[in-house]
Amino acid sequence: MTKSYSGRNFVALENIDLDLPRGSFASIIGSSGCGKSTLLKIMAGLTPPTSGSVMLAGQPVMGPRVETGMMFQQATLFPWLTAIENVLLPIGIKSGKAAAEQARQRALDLLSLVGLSGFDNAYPSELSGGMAQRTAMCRMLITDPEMLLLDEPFSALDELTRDFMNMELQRICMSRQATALLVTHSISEAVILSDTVYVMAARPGRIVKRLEIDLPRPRTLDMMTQPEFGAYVSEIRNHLDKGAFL
Amino acid sequence: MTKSYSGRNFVALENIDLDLPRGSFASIIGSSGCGKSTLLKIMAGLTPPTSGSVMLAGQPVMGPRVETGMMFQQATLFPWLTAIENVLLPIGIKSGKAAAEQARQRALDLLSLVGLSGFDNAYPSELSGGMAQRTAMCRMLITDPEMLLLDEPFSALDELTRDFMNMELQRICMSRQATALLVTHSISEAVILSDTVYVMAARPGRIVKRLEIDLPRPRTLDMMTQPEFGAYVSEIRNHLDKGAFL
Amino acid sequence: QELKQVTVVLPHPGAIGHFPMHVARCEGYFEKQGLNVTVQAVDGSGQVIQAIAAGQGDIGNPGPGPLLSARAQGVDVVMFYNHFAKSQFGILVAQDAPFKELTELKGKVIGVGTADGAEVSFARSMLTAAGMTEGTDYTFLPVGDSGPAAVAFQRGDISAYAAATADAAILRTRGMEVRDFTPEAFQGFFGNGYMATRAYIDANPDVIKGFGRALVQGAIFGSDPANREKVLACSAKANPQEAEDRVMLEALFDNIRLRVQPLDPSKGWGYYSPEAWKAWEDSLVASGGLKAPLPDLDKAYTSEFVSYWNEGVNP
Amino acid sequence: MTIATDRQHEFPETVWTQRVSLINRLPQPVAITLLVFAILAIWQLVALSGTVSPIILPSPARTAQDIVEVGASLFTGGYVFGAFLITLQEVIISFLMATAIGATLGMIVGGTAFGERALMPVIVAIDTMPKVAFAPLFLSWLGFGIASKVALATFIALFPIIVGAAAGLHAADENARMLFRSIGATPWQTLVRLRIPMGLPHFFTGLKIAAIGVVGGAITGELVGGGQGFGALIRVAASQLDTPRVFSLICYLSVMGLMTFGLVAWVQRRFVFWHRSSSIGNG
Amino acid sequence: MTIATDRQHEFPETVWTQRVSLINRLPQPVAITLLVFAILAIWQLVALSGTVSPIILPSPARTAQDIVEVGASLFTGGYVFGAFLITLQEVIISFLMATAIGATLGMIVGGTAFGERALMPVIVAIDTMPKVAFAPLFLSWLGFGIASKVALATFIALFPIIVGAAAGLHAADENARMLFRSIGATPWQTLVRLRIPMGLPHFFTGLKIAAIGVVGGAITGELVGGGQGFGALIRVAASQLDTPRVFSLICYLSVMGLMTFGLVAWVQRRFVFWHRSSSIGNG
Ligand SMILES: Nc1ncnc2c1ncn2[C@@H]1O[C@H](COP(=O)(O)OP(=O)(O)OP(=O)(O)O)[C@@H](O)[C@H]1O
Ligand SMILES: Nc1ncnc2c1ncn2[C@@H]1O[C@H](COP(=O)(O)OP(=O)(O)OP(=O)(O)O)[C@@H](O)[C@H]1O
Ligand SMILES: [Mg+2]
Ligand SMILES: [Mg+2]
Repeated sequence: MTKSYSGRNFVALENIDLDLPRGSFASIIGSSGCGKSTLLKIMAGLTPPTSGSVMLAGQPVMGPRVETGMMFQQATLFPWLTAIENVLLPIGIKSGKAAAEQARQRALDLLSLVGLSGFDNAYPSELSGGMAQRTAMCRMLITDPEMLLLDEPFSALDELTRDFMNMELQRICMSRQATALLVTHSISEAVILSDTVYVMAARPGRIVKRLEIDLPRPRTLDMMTQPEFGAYVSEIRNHLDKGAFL
Repeated sequence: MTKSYSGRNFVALENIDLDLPRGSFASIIGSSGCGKSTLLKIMAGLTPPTSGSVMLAGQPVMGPRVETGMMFQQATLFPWLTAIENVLLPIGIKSGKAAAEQARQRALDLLSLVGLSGFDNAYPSELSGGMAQRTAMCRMLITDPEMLLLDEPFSALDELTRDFMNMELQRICMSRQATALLVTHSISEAVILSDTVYVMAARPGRIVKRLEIDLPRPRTLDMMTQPEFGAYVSEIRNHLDKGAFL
Repeated sequence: QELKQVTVVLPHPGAIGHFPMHVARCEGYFEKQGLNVTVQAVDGSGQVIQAIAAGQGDIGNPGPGPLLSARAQGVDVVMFYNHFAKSQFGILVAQDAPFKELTELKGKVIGVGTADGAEVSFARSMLTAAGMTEGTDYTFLPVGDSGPAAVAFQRGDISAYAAATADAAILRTRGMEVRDFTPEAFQGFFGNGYMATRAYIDANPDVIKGFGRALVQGAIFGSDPANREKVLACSAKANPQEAEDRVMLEALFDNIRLRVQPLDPSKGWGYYSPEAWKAWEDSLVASGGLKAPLPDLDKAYTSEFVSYWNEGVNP
Repeated sequence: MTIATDRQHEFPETVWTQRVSLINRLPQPVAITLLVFAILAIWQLVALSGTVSPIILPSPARTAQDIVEVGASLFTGGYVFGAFLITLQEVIISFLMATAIGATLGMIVGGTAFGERALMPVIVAIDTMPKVAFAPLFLSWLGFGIASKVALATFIALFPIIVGAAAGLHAADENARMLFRSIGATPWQTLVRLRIPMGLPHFFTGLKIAAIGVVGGAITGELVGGGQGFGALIRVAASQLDTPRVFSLICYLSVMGLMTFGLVAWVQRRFVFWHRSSSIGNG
Repeated sequence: MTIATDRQHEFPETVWTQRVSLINRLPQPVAITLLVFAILAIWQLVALSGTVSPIILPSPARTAQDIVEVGASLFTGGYVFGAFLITLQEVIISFLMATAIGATLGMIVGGTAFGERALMPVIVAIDTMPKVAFAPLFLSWLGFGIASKVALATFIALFPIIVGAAAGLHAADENARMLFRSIGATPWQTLVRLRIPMGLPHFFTGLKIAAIGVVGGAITGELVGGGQGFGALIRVAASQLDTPRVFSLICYLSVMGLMTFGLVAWVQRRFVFWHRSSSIGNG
């Protein structure tokens, strides 16, 4: 699959080929600007690839699909909706107002899960950067998507919150047999969460390394201190593209 | 100094008291939503404190000051300007068009320093999240501010780029004797860069720990493997607010 | 000899309605009097008077009603040449309508241009003279110009239309058969005439003299059927668009030619009779167009130049 | 550099945020009154200078006197009151109709390629036409009652609403659109729940212009198509060169316009509360 | 799930992005032509039905014939050409003046508390007044030349521009304002380099409405204030109940309006290229 942006004549993505078995967790890691967000948007069916195709459950993806939940790099909350209304938006869109009303309690639970209880009636302008990001996370989770596409979902969170959220994400994916694809800049986050880590390089955006993480499920934070974990981390670090600066 | 947001009746910041000697580098670390961005905005003179005052060089800060450069949590690039025009904006504002034209080469140098050579004529809509963030960084640096206020400046960058940018930031601050205050979620970033690390806790936002980092300058990335470094990191981690989730 | 500039302000851009003046322009009568006349058109008599009062024009051509209103407000403007010496107004009914007498309009709705136009006072006077009172015996419905009036006829909203006689010609030419229903006795309700401020008249008596004389010459020239083509050509020169529809132009001309004829030819062209002015004032006061009779009605008009104008040009 | 809890040096917020010029600190009623007085003073000066005839521009004093007279008739239920009611009724109905039709057409124009590329040029072409020319058409279809005036006023007020609504539908940015697509929103839902709320500031710009246009439209309708409202009163006064009356009637019309405009502005403040204070995706 | 470089299954972009309805895929000229034909067909039907007298609504055929006649005079430099030039001149001058004055007033209204709280209500009050009532004033000050028509047309077109400009100045969000404050921008610089560019989409909404208003304004000026332009031609034709001529003159006016509108839309596309495609701070 290839993607180029007309106008700026360079190839954003070239010959990307990746494969996500149902229920698996994959991560993409790569330098800034290498095309991760573009790849995610293509997989979500939000942008057409210039050539090639995306297959989901044997069907080509020709547009957004309901089973897919996507979390964008920007929180993209709507200023006229409170936090909880933002979270309930996808339910309202998919199943109407009554369903959204019924899901209210679930939304409140999700908000308190991410540490935002008490902020359900705050407007986006009253939320901090990390709080907005967590709200966007709840908005994606509320529909129980089978397939999660996450674009740097925890970039604005502190380490502890992030660790906690990582574990929650794993729990959610495992309990629902959901497939997940995570874009992250944190190598340890990628390793602790994933079955497979893809390392991308830039210009043109391409996959330079595919690494299977053979750690038992469920993963725990303690595993980070294990030597295998360190080995994976340094292997990935070695494959990361240093060209841009050094 | 205290800050409360009317409307939502809680205290965002309470009794904050911090002291930045000229030429020093301080970091603030704290859980998401604890009030770091609010504090930075107050220090930049962009929002008035509810009570108390900010003194800079013996003078109370009553509004934005030219010597202060601030980098916001959001990139806030202007869509009608290309990357380089965005970078040159502060020069144009302060010293007019001609000065901006003269600073063009410096802007190009800064852009290539952050790995964006070739993107100077790209519009913000054509930049990735991390690229936008780096452009915003260049925009702050172009005016050689004496005082840098940085709100999670590297959150969208991969580890390697981030490490590189950290070292560049240190070099810039040292060569200019600039004072810097960095908000970050990366404990190791805080330790490697700072003379002092402040740990904040939430509700109300307050400083719970002030830690001097006694590592020699200039810092190098190798220092991260030293035992003192690890000790600082774990000390800070211990002071981080776990209340929100656990 | 340098020509004296005179700006004439008309209430409507049409040319044929002022054919004596246009004839005088294209036959060079004004030049002979030492005048160079330019014509401007505004929207209605009120604006004509406003333009004259503002000094944007020298001579205007409003209706008598607005002129008296202006005088009531202390603006010293004077009508000096009776252009439409015969009534411009009439009551029109459909050609095939059964009405023969005014009294047959009892219980009917009569369309008027505006709630207060000159034709309203005129129609009211006629109907009052026929022994009918507004409200009980008939009602007025303001319908606007002749276009909406045609609509109102077709919709059956009105049975008669009080309007300028030119409207009858226009409606007829456009295939809407109407007939004029106005008793002869009301022809004395003269229409628009030439006016200027008292100050202008006093300062420029020669202009008034020359202007009126050229008008009389133009009017006489125009009343001669032999000059018909020339008159129409003069009018077309002043407003080519109006003349594009030849049938319409002729119909209008035939109507207007009659209206500019003096009611009493022995008094000369342009003459104002005090009785006719009194009748106008009474009618305006009765209709509310004037709050009270004017203390100096005789200052609203003058016939002082009539004899000079008509000297030696007798038909 | 120090940041200290320094209670001796409390700076009141007004001093802090910005030095507000004196004129900006005047309370609204005072500022308006001052401005209106300034205008009245200039007006009086012009009127006194004698350069303008009183049948063109009456003095403020003379106008004020007439305003009292008209007010007397208005508030005691005289004929002015009747005319006022008729015009008010026309204004309200026309505004509601223009809003409904304009929003619909605006959505077609802003929301579909067909609307934007084919309908819009046609709407622009129609709107350029002097609407007064359509008055006879409305009269012949709708008669001489208020319906024909409402039609004309609606017609006149329509265009700003269409343009505002259409522009508003383009206000949503790419990220927000993508988000809606990703949650499987139908084009209709994207319209109703993203593009319309996002476009409200633009829509209200159009509505505000229309709120004024509709008053002018109703008056125009009465001027050209007969009728019993304020337009007829103005026309009578104008033809009698009763300029003070024209001006005083116009003053009352202004009040009507101010009220519709104020209403729209108030609704906007309530419904577009987030505008200016924040934008999408900011924490 | 697979993502593969699967050259057999290339999906052309049009199929992919969205299923576009047939009507949306018509090329613009075809779509406009179809729409215009539909309107003409309805018009012809109404005209044939006999419910409306030809004095009120001429048939399209009759109008077309007149359009040809008028066109002949227009393109051979006849009196229609002269009138066209005059009106065009008025439209251009008025539009430029309205833009300049409207932008200035809009900035005062949107940019200062005084403007917003005191000036705006006064402007609204003035704008509610039937502008035709001011025609005699302009006439008495500026005479019968084009100046008085330009004044009226400018006056009429002013308000949408003011509202658009004022609304635009509120479009910049808090983050962008803070950034400007942090780089030490003066209020003036913030205005020129942030609030104005941010407000351009709103400003253009106002300009588009004004581009149309100015044509109507010039015609109104000619109708009420004399003059030699299209307005006078329309008035003569209307008074002769020469409705086909009225309609054909109006059609030419439409072309003028379409041109000014199109020009504004073109300028907008060039200068506000970022609108819709992106918003502040998005990567
Ligand atoms: N404009 C505002 N109105 C009301 N409350 C606000 C406003 N801005 C921020 N807050 C509140 O103030 C608190 C601190 O916000 P702030 O943005 O300073 O957090 P932060 O420490 O920067 O968090 P993060 O790491 O997530 O960016 C939050 O609880 C937030 O809800
Ligand atoms: N709309 C667009 N038009 C043109 N080029 C674009 C567009 N969007 C992205 N690009 C380019 O495509 C490349 C990949 O962008 P993308 O956003 O996918 O990067 P990324 O890997 O997500 O980076 P980051 O980690 O910084 O978010 C970049 O070089 C960017 O400049
Ligand atoms: Mg990205
Ligand atoms: Mg923050």
